[in-house]
Amino acid sequence: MRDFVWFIPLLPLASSVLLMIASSRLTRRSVALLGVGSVGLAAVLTGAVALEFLSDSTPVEVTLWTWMKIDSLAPRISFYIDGLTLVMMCVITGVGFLIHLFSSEFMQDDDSYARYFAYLNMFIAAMLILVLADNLLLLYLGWEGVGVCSYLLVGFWYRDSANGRAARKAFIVTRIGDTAMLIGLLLLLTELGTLNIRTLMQVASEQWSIGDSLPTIACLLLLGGAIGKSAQFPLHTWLPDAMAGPTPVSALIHAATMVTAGVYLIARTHDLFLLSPSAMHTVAFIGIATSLMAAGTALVQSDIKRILAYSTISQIGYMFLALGVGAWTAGVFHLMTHAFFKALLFLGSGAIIHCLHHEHNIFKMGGLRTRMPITFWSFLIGSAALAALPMTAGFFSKDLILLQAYQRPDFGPWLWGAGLLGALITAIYSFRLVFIVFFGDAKTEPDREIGWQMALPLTVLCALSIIGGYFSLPLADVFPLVNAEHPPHWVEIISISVPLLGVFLAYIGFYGQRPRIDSWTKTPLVQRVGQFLRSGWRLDEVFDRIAVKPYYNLANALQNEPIDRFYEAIVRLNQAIHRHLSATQSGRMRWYITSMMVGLIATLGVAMKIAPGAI
Amino acid sequence: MNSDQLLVLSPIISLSLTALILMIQASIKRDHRIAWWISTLGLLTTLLSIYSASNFSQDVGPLLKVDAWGLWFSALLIFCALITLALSRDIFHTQADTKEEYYLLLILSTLGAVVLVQAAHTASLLLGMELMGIALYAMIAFPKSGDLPLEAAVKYLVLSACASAMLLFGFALLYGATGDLSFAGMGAKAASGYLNNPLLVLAGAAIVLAGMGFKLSLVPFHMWTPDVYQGAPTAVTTFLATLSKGAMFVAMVRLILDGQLYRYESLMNALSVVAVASMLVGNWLALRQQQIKRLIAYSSTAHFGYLLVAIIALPHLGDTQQLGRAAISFYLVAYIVTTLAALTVIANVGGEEDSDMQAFDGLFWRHPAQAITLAVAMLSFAGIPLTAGFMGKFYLITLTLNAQLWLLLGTLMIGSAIAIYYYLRVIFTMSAEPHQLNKGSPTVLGWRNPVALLLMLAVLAIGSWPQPLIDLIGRL
Amino acid sequence: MQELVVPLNHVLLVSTLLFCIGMLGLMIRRNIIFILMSLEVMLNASALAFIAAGAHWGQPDGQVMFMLILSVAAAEVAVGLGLVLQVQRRFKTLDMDDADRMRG
Amino acid sequence: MVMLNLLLILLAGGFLALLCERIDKSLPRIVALAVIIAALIYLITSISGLSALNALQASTPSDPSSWFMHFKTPWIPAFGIHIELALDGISLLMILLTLLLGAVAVSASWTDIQYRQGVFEANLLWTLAGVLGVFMALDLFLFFLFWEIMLIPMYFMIAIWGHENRGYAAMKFFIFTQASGLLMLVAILALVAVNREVTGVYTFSYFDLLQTKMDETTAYWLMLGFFISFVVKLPGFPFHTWLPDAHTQAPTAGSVILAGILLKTGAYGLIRFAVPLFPDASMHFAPVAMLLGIVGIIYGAIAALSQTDFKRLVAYSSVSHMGFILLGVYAWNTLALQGAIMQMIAHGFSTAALFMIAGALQERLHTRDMREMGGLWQQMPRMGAVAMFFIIAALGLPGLGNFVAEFLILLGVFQINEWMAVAGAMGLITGAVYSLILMQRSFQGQPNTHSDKLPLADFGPREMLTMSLMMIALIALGLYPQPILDVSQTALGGLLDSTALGITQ
Repeated sequence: MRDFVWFIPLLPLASSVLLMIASSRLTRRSVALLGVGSVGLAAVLTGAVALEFLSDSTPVEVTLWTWMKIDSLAPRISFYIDGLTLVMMCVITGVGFLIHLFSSEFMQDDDSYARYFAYLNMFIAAMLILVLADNLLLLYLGWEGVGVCSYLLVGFWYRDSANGRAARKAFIVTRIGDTAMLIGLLLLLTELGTLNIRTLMQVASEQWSIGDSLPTIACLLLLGGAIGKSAQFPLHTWLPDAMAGPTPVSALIHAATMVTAGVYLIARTHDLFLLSPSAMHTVAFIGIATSLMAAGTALVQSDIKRILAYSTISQIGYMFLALGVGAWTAGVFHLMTHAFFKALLFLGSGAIIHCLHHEHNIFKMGGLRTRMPITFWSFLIGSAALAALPMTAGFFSKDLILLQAYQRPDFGPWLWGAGLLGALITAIYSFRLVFIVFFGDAKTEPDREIGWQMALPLTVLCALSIIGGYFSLPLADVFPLVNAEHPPHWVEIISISVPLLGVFLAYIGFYGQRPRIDSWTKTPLVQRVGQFLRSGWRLDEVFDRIAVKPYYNLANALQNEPIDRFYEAIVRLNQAIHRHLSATQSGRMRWYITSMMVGLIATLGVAMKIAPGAI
Repeated sequence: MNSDQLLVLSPIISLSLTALILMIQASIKRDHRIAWWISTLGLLTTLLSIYSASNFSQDVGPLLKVDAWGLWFSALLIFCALITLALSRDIFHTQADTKEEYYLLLILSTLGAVVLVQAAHTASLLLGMELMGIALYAMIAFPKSGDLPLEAAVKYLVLSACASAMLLFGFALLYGATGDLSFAGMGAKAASGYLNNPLLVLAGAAIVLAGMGFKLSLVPFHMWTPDVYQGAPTAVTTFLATLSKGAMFVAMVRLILDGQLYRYESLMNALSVVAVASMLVGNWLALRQQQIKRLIAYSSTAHFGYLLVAIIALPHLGDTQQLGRAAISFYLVAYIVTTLAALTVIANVGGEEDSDMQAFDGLFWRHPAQAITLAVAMLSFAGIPLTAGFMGKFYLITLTLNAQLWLLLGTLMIGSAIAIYYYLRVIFTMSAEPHQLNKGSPTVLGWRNPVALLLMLAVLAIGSWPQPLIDLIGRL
Repeated sequence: MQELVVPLNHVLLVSTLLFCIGMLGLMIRRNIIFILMSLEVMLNASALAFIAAGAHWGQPDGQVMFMLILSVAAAEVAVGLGLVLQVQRRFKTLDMDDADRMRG
Repeated sequence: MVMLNLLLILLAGGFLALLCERIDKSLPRIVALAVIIAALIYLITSISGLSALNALQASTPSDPSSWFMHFKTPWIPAFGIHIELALDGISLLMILLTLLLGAVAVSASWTDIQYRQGVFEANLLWTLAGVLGVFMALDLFLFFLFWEIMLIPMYFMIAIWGHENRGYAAMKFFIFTQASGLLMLVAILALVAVNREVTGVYTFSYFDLLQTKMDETTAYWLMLGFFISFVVKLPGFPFHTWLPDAHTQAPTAGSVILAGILLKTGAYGLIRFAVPLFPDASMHFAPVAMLLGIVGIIYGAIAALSQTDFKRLVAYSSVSHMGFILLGVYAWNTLALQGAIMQMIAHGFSTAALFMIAGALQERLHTRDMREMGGLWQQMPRMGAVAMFFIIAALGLPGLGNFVAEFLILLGVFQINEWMAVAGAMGLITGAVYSLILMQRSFQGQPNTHSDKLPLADFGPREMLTMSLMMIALIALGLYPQPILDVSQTALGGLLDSTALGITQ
């Protein structure tokens, strides 16, 4: 079975191609069947592979063909399955299938139904290739592939330029990271002579020792790719804008799968990162800093999807923190649980948006608890998991991260403390959302309740968001063991209680004492801070000023080809000479004779000036 | 005078006889068709006589030096005269007055040119040059209609006479310094340390070259060229541009080689200055010229500038001396054939007076054969491969490289680069979609179409299969 | 050889002067008749130089050249005067500065 | 003989197309297509029997007998000029590309050219013949001849069937390439002269001139002569300014040929002549050349961004992509050279397709100004999807040919100089910026009030067939480039060896 693992990415890919070619000839029903079915089948196959893997957990490698072979460079189109890959595949196909199903209803009224599923299927295929790749070049193929699909899907409603802008931003910002990663690949290939991940890790640990500068550079370059794709500081600014895409897309790409590719990359190359403590620290600090910053921003947003987007950035920050402190398993674990509950939240918000005539502003919602009960419950469960309330999936994973961070020597407690602060804010903003949207007075009437294609995924994800924490991941063979020394009890108690405190604060602020808080937020200082946070710490503005504007100015300066000025000058010079010389051709004979005379004298002068040395 | 000498003089004799017959014919029956046929037959006979003379080459007295080189160029010049004849026939057909004198003038002028290319002596040079020139004045002024021919003729007469005076004065100085009037004698005596007044030699030679520079329209003696080219009937322009200039250039080469003028470095420097100026100014002047005949005139200035480079390179060549002479010959042939082709089409399309570029608008669509001929000619002028001009340029660059004349090489390249623009402009004009304004297809008269095609084929043949010509020139 | 009373250089100087006068005439006169006369002066300047040189070298060649130049000059002037008639008839003037229809 | 026949087929085909216009106005394009396909079939049947090719036998640059094909017959003995044609791996690939894109160009001219289609197709075929000649001629005289001659029909294609500013563009194109060609002519003749001083015979044969010994300064100057000429054609910064004009003004088929094939002759010249003839000088010069390549990559990409003309933008993208080739060639190792060759092929397809799309837009909207486009996907979904594919290919999506090329180039360069590779990699970012803007302004974004109302025909079967061929080609190149790599490797190995000898001396 596992030898045919290439069939799994092929299914959605083939379906995607089919959808593109035959888009005009397929009915909506068959499009949905094809689009959803292919991913469903892929999910089933993945499940089969996973079951097989449980009984026999030796990693498998399937080589299809050699991509290109020049001298020693011989990357292959080859897949490799181990525990980590399998976890990722399950998440991708599983959550992917649910979201496809959800989409089939969500996108019902859209003209470009087939195009949507074509893109979405292609995304699944690319993402599967990314995680299945046994060498970094193939991984990069998937990596860029998902980037393109993300671009296509963010800009899916292409006739609105704002969507296009968001899509471009998403692609280009991640491309900056990707380029760093590609340079990293070049470095690794040049230094170590291979891109096969396992060989690479082996050679790296043989050839380099801990603390060398080369592994640090390589790690930082790979990290560049990771922070771009995973929307970490400072390349995170694309993600909130990427919410311009259809909501299921945000759920699939910008919450559950693609944005966690960076986490996967670092986890996949953890041996390399282990060679460079400073790179690890960087990962951890970027993670925690992003986490706090995004959480703070999420607190003041009013667009439901942007809140979730910032929360995604923040949660991935946690994963980075985990990776940075060497808690690989915890990081991947959180990746999975996050995929469940964040997909849930996004789909929930999608349901709301779907039913509220594309309303995004949470302050125009309210009281939806009774009108959309399924959505309410799923949103509640999702938020609980996001806030890491005890017994939810998010609790287990986040707790694991915080505890392992705490155990980190030197600044471990600091990281833990910061993580806790983040957790507190997370709890506040997630329940702020719940309270504002589902409680209070209704401001907009939903025109319908969701159908089964939307309800089913929500339900399943609800279940996963709760029980996901009890899964045990087959990662023992993949990652080195971390010392599982138990931290002091008070640490754990605080870790558990902080989110609860957050929920309480949210309750006071956004439900119980809403008016008082409202008046408080009207003060200028808070306004200004709020403004600052809302704008995402003004980072967009900064980038605009230091990069985008100058680049555009430069482009405008080059629009009319400044180099041509030089050639034009030559042309003008020649023309001027021509004009002046033409003026000498006056048609007057006397003038002609004068010219001859001058010529005669000049010739005589040159001829007689130099003594005849030749004789 | 032995029989061999008579044989080698047969071309000159044949031409003179033709002139005589023409005069007699005029007195019997004035009919220009007959005159035309007599001239044509006379020229063909001359060609034959050149062929028969080509096996003998020797000096005839001190005046003429009949060698293979001279004979070859005589043949070429007579070919030019034949083309001119072909073009003239149709031009003067249409005019009411009888025009037989024209053919007489043409034959006389050709005779002058043939003498000129074989001249080895000041006197023969003077006679050849003046015979050629004076007949030309009349030919230029021949059309009765329009003011331009007259203006051109007067200008050409005065300026040319002035140049002749310069030339003669220069020779007088040379004679004063050396005491010999034949080129070879002058060279030998000047070189053998016989002279005590080097400045006189230099001054004389410089003035002579300046006078010749006028005839070749080298800068700064070039100013008459566009006016005369434009004002003269196109057939006469053709004659002037090819036959007159070609003959004078051959004479100049003879003078410089036989008179050993190349030994004087400063003289060569002066020539270099003239060459550089000609290459640049000629091309610059042509750059945006709207009258196509003026354009050809300016381009001829540039081309003779290129040719001058070959002469200047001669003393620097060392063991590749032969290459130098071959280059000159080849380039001259290429230039003459190309010019003939271009002017034939211009005569065809532009008619006699109107040589404005507008007349060529969309010629490709109106008359493809003519347009392609002109395009090929332009490409040949520009030195694009597969045309005669390219092989000429090929020779020239090889030569300049061998002589290591970097300044001249650089100028040559700059000049060629500028030239591409205006040659291409002609082609572009022809490729435009024809305006409604434009009057159908040009009135292509009898002979000219095949003549144009023939010349185009010649240009292409020389460019794509140059080996026969190279062999021929190598044997000279 | 040095039978010449006046040194060659002096004669040459004179003929140069003549030549220059002719040339100057060409440059400053506008009437075509005067232009032709100036031309004649120039041609004669060179003829004089030939004669002097011939005398200097004791050769007849100089004088032969003189004869040739004379005939050439005559021919030139003959054609020239013919053209002058035409010019007068067509342009109604002999001022050559007016003959500038072609330029550029 | 095969090579000569190939040229003759195209030349004669041109005349045939010219003549059959009289019979029927729509006949020439069919004839042209048939001729190209015939040439393609002829070539393929002839090479399929070559044992050297089947065995992928490596060729030595200086030994013509080791090449796939070699043909030599005297032409101008006085100067040792021969009609010498030869075929090795690189030439073979380039010829195949030329013929394929030639067919694409005919397809592009199918309805685009209304005025005197016979003459147009003739010019097209003659251009192809000239380009084939460039790729096969191994006598430097003959090479130069083809190099110059191929420009003339191309010039006519721009000057006659071009757009509003065609005169200027055609002139600029011709003067740039001719003026730089003069430099090459001088360099060739000087090389021959130097060789003659040593050996005493005139020869223009590549195989003889390859071993010419000369002092460093001479070599340097001569190398520059070749270099400038090739870089103008490539075009590399700062000689690229003819390209945006020529591409923009040329008719669609002209742009396809120009971008797809003609630019490659410059790259081919660098690989075949500029470096191998003067290995030492080239190696000294390499940093400068690579720097020019990098500047070209970045400059082209930035300038592309601000263009409002669809074709102009694509033209600048070509400048950027050709920068990669320059960078790769002067890295002069297997990887970078393989990348450069790959880039020639991949860029050929991707850009040709983009120009065809531009042409299709112009045919329908009568403008190339992107300010008058927008949201066209809705009206023409097939065209939009195709455009998206090629734009994504152009920005270097892995799995498509362009990525393989750029990756190999960057990898090769990285082994020579890390910083150059890093700078070159910036082109991937800048490339993404302009590519996406192109898509945004034309097929996506706010619909233009004017164009939105027009009834626009989507791509028809002919266009889709052409496009799918190129898409399949790009995907094949991207996922399984090995056959191409193998074929070019047969030539590259020997080339690298021969120049390596030069360096150690």
